[in-house]
Amino acid sequence: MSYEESGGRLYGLMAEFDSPGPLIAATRAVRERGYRDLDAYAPYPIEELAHAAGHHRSRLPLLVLIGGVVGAIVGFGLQYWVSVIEYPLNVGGRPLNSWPAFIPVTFEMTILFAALVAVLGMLALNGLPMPYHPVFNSPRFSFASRDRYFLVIEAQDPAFDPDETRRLLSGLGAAEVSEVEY
Amino acid sequence: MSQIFHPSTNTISRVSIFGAIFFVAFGVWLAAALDRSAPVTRENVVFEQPIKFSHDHHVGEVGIDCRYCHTSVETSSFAGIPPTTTCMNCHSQLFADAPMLEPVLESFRSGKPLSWTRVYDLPDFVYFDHSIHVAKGIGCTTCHGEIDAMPLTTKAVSLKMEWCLACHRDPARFVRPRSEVFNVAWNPATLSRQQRAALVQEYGIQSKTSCSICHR
Amino acid sequence: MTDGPDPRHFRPDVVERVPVLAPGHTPASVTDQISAVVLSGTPRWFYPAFGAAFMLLMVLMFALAKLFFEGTGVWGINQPVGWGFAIINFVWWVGIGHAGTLISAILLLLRQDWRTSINRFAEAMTLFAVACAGLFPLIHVGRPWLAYWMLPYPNTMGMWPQFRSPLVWDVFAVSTYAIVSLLFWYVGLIPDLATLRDRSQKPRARILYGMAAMGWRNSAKHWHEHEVASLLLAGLATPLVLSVHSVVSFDFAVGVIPGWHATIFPPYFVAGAIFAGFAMVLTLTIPLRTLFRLEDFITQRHLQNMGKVMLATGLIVVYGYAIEIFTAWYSANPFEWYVVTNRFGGPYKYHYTALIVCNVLAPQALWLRGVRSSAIGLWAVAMFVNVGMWLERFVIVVTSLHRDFLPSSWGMYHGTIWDWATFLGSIGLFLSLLFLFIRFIPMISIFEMRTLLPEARMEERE
Amino acid sequence: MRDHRTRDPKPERDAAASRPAGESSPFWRSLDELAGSDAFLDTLEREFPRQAVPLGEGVDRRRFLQLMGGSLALGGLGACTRQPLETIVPYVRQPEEIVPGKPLYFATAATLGGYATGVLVESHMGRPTKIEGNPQHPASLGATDVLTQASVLDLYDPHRSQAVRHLGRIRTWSAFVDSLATALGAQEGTAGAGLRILTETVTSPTLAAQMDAVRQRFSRARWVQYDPAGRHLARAGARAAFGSWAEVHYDLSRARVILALDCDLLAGEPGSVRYARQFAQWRRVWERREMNRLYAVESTPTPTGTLADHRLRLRPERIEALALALAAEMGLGATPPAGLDRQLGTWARAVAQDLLRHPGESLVVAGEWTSPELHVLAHAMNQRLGNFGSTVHATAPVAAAPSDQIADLAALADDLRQGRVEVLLILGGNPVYDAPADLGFADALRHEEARLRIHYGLVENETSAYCHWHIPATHYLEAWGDARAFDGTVTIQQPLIEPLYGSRSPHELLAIVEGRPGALGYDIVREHWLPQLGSEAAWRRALHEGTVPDTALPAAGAAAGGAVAAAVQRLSERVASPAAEYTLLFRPDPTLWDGRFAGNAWLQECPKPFTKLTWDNALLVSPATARQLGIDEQRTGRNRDRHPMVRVTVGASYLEVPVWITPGQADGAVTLHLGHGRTRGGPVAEGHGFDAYRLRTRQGLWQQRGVSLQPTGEAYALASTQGHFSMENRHLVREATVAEYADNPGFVHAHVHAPDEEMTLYPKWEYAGYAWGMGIDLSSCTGCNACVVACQSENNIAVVGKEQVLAGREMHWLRIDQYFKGPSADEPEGVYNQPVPCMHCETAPCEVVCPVAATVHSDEGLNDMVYNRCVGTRYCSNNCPYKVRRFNFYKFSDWQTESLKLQRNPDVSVRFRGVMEKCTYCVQRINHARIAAGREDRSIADGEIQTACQQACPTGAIVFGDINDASTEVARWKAQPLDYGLLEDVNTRPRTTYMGRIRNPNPELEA
Repeated sequence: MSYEESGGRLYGLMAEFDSPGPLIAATRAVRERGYRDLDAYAPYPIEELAHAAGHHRSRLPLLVLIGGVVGAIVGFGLQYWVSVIEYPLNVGGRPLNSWPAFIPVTFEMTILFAALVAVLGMLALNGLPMPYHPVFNSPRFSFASRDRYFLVIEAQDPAFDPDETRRLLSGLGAAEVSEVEY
Repeated sequence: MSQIFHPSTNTISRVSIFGAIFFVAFGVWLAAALDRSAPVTRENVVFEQPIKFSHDHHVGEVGIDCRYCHTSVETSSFAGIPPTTTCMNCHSQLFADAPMLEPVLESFRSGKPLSWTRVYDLPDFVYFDHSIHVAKGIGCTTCHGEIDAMPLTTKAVSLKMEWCLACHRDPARFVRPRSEVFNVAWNPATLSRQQRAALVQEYGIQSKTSCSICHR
Repeated sequence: MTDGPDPRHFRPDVVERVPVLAPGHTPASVTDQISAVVLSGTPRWFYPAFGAAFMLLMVLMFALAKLFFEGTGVWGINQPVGWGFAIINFVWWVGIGHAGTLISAILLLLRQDWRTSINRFAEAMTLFAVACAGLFPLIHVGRPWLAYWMLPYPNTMGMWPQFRSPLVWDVFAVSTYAIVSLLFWYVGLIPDLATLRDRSQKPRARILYGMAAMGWRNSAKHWHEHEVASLLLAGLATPLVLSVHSVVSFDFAVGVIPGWHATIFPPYFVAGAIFAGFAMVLTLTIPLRTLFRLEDFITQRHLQNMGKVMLATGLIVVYGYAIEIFTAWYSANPFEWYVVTNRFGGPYKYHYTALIVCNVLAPQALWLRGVRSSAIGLWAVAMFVNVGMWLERFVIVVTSLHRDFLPSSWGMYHGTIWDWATFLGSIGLFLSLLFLFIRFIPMISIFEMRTLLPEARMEERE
Repeated sequence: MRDHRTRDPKPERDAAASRPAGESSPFWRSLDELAGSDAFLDTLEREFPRQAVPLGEGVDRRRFLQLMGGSLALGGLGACTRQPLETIVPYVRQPEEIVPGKPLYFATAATLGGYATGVLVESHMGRPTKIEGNPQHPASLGATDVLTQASVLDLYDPHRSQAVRHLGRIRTWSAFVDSLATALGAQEGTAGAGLRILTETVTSPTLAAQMDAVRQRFSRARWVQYDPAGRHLARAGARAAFGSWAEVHYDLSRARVILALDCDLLAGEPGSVRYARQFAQWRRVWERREMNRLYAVESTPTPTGTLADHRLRLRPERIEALALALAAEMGLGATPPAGLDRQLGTWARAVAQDLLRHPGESLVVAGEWTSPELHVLAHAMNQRLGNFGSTVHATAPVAAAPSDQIADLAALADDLRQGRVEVLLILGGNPVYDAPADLGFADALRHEEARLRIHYGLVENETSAYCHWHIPATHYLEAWGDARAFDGTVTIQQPLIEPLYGSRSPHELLAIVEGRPGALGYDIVREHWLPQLGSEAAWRRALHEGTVPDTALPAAGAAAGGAVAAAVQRLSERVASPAAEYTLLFRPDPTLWDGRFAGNAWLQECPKPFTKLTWDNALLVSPATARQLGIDEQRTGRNRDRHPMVRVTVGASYLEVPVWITPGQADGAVTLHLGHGRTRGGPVAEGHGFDAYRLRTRQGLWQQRGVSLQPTGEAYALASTQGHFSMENRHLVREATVAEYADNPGFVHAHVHAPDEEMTLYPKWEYAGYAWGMGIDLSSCTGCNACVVACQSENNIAVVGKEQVLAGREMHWLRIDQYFKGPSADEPEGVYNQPVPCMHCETAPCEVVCPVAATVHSDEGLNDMVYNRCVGTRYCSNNCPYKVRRFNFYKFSDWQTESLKLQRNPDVSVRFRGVMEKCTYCVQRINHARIAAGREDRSIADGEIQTACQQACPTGAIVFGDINDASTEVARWKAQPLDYGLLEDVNTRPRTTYMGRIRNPNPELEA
């Protein structure tokens, strides 16, 4: 049933830790060693780990702000165009541009657009959806969603050297270091 | 654990999620396009008629005035469909024995009215009045198309509400001198936009878009 | 690595010493125990329970068939009472939905970590309640097959919705609310879906959960963006949830009818919504936590806090009632004042009395710690509130309409069997969706429970 | 709620079902047609193209009426449904006068109890669709009453009898003619000793002439006339007073002081439509400073009473006492009765003084319901007041052969029992149902000596069940004829359409008895009139004008004094005799009259004044009497519409009827309306209400003294359209006396003030061109319902049936709210009438809340309702402060029944299920006027547009026009300080406004 990838090209090295502390320390260490193409895995969000792995400010808030503004403009623009330009109708003696009555829809559209951008943006920034990923090839990796902690350094990293890097990782208190192939 | 999905699923899933918005947009566009398409609006569709009556011949070639048959177009909401006797005015003499005309003669003999299929057919909740449009300088061909070139009569316009509104919102695009209303050969280009706007003023055309003008 | 729970874990704003998570749990135990609810086979009680809910759903289908075949006349509505059960149910359901968003969004912003174990469930409840709510505006119209005319879309008529109408606001508010709640819920689900993907043994389950998890890898990067997105969504959902019930209240407040035409409506509708929502959360969680042995995760503390929230919002609602009466008197408007007297002494006085008992008197029991800390007691109060909030909408809709300005046009309204069938049927729809949810999706957020563990908290100190 | 169809008494529903298989098409004229032979269909189309239509399948409403015939399926209802193909069928030979799509108007007359009302009938492509009054006609002056308005529906009633039937089996007309001819032949030997002809009251000169001819042939034949709700007592009174048969009619344009003694002068008398118009002239204080004064004494509330400046509710016995007192005050040789209480005495004195102060300008009228003696007294009073010749006119009788109808009918019943009758020809009427119970007419009719019993009528009713033959009658819009108005003016009735079912007119039927079978109605009527008119031109003019010149009857002698003493004598005796506990009053039903309109769904569902009851009658009792009977408890909740039943016992016979507690009813006097409880006559007529005739006897025609009432403990659901008759101290109808009005003309604005136009976030909307508005005068509305039915027939308003009315779903666009005045229901000071159409608010609350813009303002300020855009949220109805919007909860409009489609107004959409509808100010009429004006490059003149309600209103209480043009009448009304808007404090700025109500009380009685 599972998809077997042949060829056996090396994706990277995976170090497994049994508690978050060493993982964070290890992540910091390898970054200080100049490794960049790396990622750390934990069963729950750990702020320090994110920093350690070099993820600081997210661009998401800005995107959401833009989304909201666009939503507001679209929302009010639609109502104004319909009521004033496209088919002006005398509704209960109210003026064509009864802007106070247009506020609720404008607001809802703002929220809607912002929320859509927030979700799609999050997926995009995380490169999701990505059902296939080499790390899944590692049989141990399924414990990343339970109680194990992983650090993966990719082979494509210029500083990567199979033996050197393996030695470094095991030196950082990894319970086990394994190779991850494509 | 091992891989569940093939690498290609990455692309597929991304396209399907981030492309969703475009799929929806396309669906809406398609629906609108279909609603305006000839099969739905019955534009240029030929209907089965008791007689292959040719406006091309009677109007285009013979040059009979519209009002000769459609007598009440200037006085009533309904333009009028000619009674059999009107046909017989000529056809008691002309082509009286043409097999094509047999239904007319039969109707005249038996008194059974001819039964035509409506080509221009508005819904029951729409109330159109020929007389006022004619009086305000809207020509026959504006809505009925090049009737003088129709061997078999078909609908030249969609009769959708948006089509009605197009004129009611800007009659200057379609108005013509009253003298030219029944002139099937009249060419709108003979008048400038300004001249037509002047006609709208002169004829006191109130291009009404209030609902109760057509719906009651 | 650690002994005893972290002191920062108990906030000064939280009085009780009861923890939000029973001690002795590890990430492994949390993960396994919660996912077991889904991954281990169906419990025996599930089939009869779901079957019952499904039967009710079929009642709804039958009622709808009858309705569409013959027309809205099958209901009790008339002139002057043009709205009946349909709109009452609509407002009731939307209100119930609000608690979910409040718990997941507002309490998240307020960093109330006791929310974590109930928010997933509450959000799901929101979704299903909104689904039921959204049903009614569609079916209550005279020509349901044309209900889509309320949406702005290009058409050959050249016609558009009338944006001054609160009903159009409703369309936008409720649909936005539904979409945003769904997204928020799903975003929260992704890591847990990944967990299930990794835990489950059945191939089909792995594929399905795998697709739903979108390839989530628990990477630091993922968690980072995920947390930001969750916070942003919470920030958006908070004003949204306030706006939705305000807009719903505009359906009435914008009208000129005495008893509707009141500026107090938006705040007191929102409060009422949260009030009703928490009541429904309690109504459902109290039995479920015992059924699934989840007392470790949904502890006394949760029940007590929810009880307090109900008490607080309940008092706001009471204030709403009071101010309604006061303004009617103070405005010296004979029509407004008549509505008040008519509620007390008119043909619907029993409905109004029942409403007062359920919404004003019953919740006062929550002042007693004894009641707050007893599952039975809380559940009883919650049931009172569920009924009371439905009655509140009945009173607002019917008693205002049945005797408005011209005495000549006064009338009466009585729900017919089809009104009831539709109402009960919608409960069937709600329960059916709920049962499917708890069967196939972790009803407690696993990854958020992990964050409650000592290990998770150690890092923050380093 | 169960499937409404099973319970909905709408006639249209089971039309097809109730029709025998043989006649599935409602249109047929002979056995041939029944056989549907092609040959016949051909002739049919050739000869009567109008009849070609129904042979089609489903018929589209508008095309169908606009074009000549043509059949097509319904379609294009929902905006997104695809239309089916429609066919269009032109004439073969087009009649000159017909322009497709343009209506024609013809003058004719409708009759009730023989009295004619001149009407103009709107005809679309040969189909009469709407009745309007004929301004040239003295009895109409352009208006009509409610019954005349509805009469057009009878023409298209799917339950009209459509076949000649013998013992229930369909026969040909010729078969009938043969059997009648044979029977008549047999009669010739005995000079018609065995021949009896029973008709309703005949005023038709032609028919009378034919009767003479019949008498020529059969000298011993007898002609009996009977009208259950005829003017028996009035006629007897006049005969006593004038010494010979005489007719009295009035001229209210000259009457300053009017006393109505139990008389519905403004809505129940033959000349009422005219009287109402004349009366109203005096009520418009803003037009003429002086005002007339009306005193009404009545035992059961009437429209006349609602306008009275002083209304006295007395049971009939005390009315007679009061009359004596008045006679005494006027020195007519009477002495005030002993037992007369003081305030009644002072009342009598004050009124008498008031009358005496206005000799020649006053008027005393006694109603048909009062005793002949009282009529004599009334005539004497007018004599004393010198009113004859000015406000009162006595003429020769309008009836062609006046007679004591009751006695004649009794004699006929007797003859039947004695077997002296062999051939009985019943020309219209329904004696089996409505003859006095003590005649036992039905049993009498059974006697087999009467070998040939023929019933001629519009529907097969109770009487046809007792006859060998039933002959379908022609509707007055189908046949030639003539009739006299209340003043004798003759109208020649001309048909607007071929008889739908090939019926023969009464003239044609009588011609057979005359011995000239086959004579055509047209020839008979024409032969009668041409000599008198002199010329073809005169004949044509008479038809065109709708009146025959100089046919008003000449004045007759004044009252003979001798009768007065006798009358006073008899009255005094009756007054002296002890009064019974309860007196039962019979009255013609306000909408069904004597039962002849029981098959008319519009009238069945028309809310009756004071009770707003539909589909039923009830025993009207005063609150005090109800307490006395112990049935006055308030019902609430689901039992709100269930009313207690009482058993009314008269002698041996009894009737169990529900009770309706009616403020303004005299204590001790209970009223029951005639015309209900029909057992035969179509689904609409059958099974609604309770048959009062079962209690009605010769002596107690209108009042039965000494009846007993016992509550049965049962309850019965009554469908009333108004649940609450108190104004709850809300300033809905605003009233003042003339004096108060003089002091403060703007009194209507005293209590309520509309918010200033500036007090808004939004600017005011300006209307450049026309701005349509309506004014309603509350001082002259009698609440007669003419406008309600006029609106219904003009706007294709559906009938929903009793169950739906009970559910609160009636569809009338225009309703007449009635509120009882004063603090106590026991002694209401009177009744307010308030017609409530759509107000067309400038700031319409309904429009703002519609999500799909289905109701918006037109650029002329109309509150448009677009049915085809409506999705049916009912939000607009909820938000309408006036609750004038109506919703199609079910498919209320009948889309199946062919005959009903013929009646529809082709200029108004027939509404479909699930859409809102409401008053449009008759926008179809506005559009026609605008188009006509547009064609001629002119602007619409004031009065060019009349709304249906305005046109029908007898008192002219409704005006309509352009309020932007200060010169229009409506603008002049609205300029008055008396003008106010209903609920204007809600800031709806209604376009429909009301003129405050002005009373002119007698200062002496105000104290």
